[in-house]
Amino acid sequence: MILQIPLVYYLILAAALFCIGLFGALSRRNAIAVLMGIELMLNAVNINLVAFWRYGSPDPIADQAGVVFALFVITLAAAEAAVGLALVIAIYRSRDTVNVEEIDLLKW
Amino acid sequence: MLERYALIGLFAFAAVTFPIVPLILAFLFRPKKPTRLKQSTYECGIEIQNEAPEAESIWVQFRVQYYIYAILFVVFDIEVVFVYPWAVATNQMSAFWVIEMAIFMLILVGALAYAWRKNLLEWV
Amino acid sequence: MELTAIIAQLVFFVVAVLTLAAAFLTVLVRNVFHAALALVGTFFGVAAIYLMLEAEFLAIVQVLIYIGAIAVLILFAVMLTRGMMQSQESGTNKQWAWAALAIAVLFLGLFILILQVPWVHSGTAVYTDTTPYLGTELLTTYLLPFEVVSVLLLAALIGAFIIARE
Amino acid sequence: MDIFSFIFNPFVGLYNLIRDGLTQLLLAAGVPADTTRLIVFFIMGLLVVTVVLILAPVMMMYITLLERKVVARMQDRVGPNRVGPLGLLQPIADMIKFMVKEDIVPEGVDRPVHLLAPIIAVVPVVMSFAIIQFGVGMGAVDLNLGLLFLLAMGSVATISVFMAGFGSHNKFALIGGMRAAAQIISYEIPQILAVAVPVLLAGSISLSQVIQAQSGAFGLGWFFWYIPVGPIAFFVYLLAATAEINRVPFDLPEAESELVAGYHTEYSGMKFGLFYLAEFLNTFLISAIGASIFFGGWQGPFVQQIPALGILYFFGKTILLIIVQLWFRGALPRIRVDQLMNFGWKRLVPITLALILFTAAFLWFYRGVLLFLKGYGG
Repeated sequence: MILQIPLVYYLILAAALFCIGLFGALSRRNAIAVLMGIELMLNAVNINLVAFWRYGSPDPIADQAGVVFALFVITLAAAEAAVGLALVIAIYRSRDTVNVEEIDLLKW
Repeated sequence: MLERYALIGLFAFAAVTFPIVPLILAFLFRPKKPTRLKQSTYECGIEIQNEAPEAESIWVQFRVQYYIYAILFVVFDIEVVFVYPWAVATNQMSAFWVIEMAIFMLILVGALAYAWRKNLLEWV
Repeated sequence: MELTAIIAQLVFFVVAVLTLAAAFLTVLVRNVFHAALALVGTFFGVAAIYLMLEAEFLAIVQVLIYIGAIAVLILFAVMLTRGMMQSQESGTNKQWAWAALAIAVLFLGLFILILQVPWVHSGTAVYTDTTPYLGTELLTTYLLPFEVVSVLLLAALIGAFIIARE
Repeated sequence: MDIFSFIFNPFVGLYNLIRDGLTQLLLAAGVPADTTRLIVFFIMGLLVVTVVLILAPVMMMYITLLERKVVARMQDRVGPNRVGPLGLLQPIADMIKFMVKEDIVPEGVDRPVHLLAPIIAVVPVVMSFAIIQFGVGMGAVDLNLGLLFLLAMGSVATISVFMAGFGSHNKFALIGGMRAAAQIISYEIPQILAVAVPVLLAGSISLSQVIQAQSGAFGLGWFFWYIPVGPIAFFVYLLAATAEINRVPFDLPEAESELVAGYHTEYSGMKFGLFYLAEFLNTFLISAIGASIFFGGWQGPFVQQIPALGILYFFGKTILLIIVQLWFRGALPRIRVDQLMNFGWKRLVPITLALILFTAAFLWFYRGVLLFLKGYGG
């Protein structure tokens, strides 16, 4: 019943979500908002993986490569968010700012 | 397989309207007499000092302890996500089924032991 | 197009529009706490899309991990860096206009690319619960990544703790 | 539809009767086959949803009365008996009180977040009612991943606690909100791992399969009787679940003495009523799930012959578990924050990890070796 929706719709939706996430990562001033943009991009990638598993794999029950891959992407996103936010908090405690533009110690 | 989730969608829609109805009814029935004193934030009696410059004095700083609990929670939440497919996996006859999860869990017990040794878990 | 196809397409459009609207809110709202709540809305939308793709276990993992763990982590981080939040004015940096332009061009390119490639449609039905087979596959063909995940989590825990320590 | 199966299982019989009648009616009216199937599916779904959504608040109201009566009995007093005969109309009086009390919202509050917090506190609990199996074949929805769906809905509640704490723009609410969130996430791990033990024993995550797997000796083969593993998993589940909804003895975030009222300090009137509703719906939900996965839900003697007994068994076990939770409230003192966190991370999490591995080894030994020997012994 579900295959009335062509694969293209999911890909366009994932592309749109990816671009919104990229825009969030590039244009936001607050470090936590940048991390949120990255989470959106990772979600867009997951939608593509699952869409290709559902439409592309010959036997979706036995060969669930897409789902397993998406599961590992989720795990990685969680670990990345944990360490990234720890960094943001450490920077906030030492430099009292989370504004990405003010954290430019390496620029000489 | 999808019909069940259509019903869950119906349930979600009903679950959202379920709390809104009493809120609207209450909005109609309750008395509305806001006064300056009633509207001040609740400080159990003492006069609140919201000085003009940083009206944000209300935000009190927090120790990092909360964030460490959040990290531990994320790590063990992901472990749980891998425990459930293993628990219902079909090849449950072989000994490897137990050994694989034993390795997975022992590494994470190591993580808990590390947190315990570094007394991360203390409520400082 | 019989009735079920119309309903399926309709439901897909509603879910897609809501997800993209929540994603836009996450990116454009100035107050970071509201942006985090919009992010939670986006995660719910993506979970609904997984359900439409009949990846049942992944939809529930998405709610459990993304909303239950990562959104809570982000909210804790927002709380811990709350003091400084109010003073700065606009949420975006100076060159946001150029970024928006470049990304619009990128999206246009992707859109055209997606429409041209002849995608394959295998279309076999998912007739039973896929989680036991996912578990079996996780323990047989993908055993090494399965074990490496716990090492990754251990490393992430130790790293995050040492960085965030007082 | 022979009459016997109707008498023995009235509710499911009624459901089938309405559905078949409706389909015949629509087919007679000349509606094409698959549209009738959709319309009937939609109408029956709506019917089930309304029944569950009427059942939930009524149960909640009478749990509040049960709580006040049981706790009163424990403290040698009578409990509410003024309103209506034996105090039976007391919950309705409470509800009207919530309706007509003024809702004071202090200025400086983040209005949308302040309003959304109670709604998001109630929505996941009401959705979890969809998967409870009230009797034989009487679950609104039978998901393949019922228990995981339930735990995912439980983890959404943390977001509403944050919104309540953050939206109220009040020091006490913020501290209470952060503490409640820290406590909820600390006790979610033991709860999820404790639920993994019946999933392992039953070999499936769907709630009806787990209940089906407990129909051992004469309907009494509950997972609670699997001696080394069952009782420990049940007690860990009960403690962790009680801690997760911030009820006594783990109700530190709402500790009246220290934190005024925790994250719902700035709430009054119906919004506070919704938090109150969410807490008691959660109490019922935890007892219902505890009864279903550890005490066999609607399993019991003669349940195959007379399915209607299943409803009595289910509600009996659930009410007993609710009384145990109310007994906690009557008897136990509130424990300190650091004891609370230590108990969660240092006692419950290691126990459940060991429990899961022990159950797996036990199952492998039981299934693998014995079947292997039986194959040769045969």
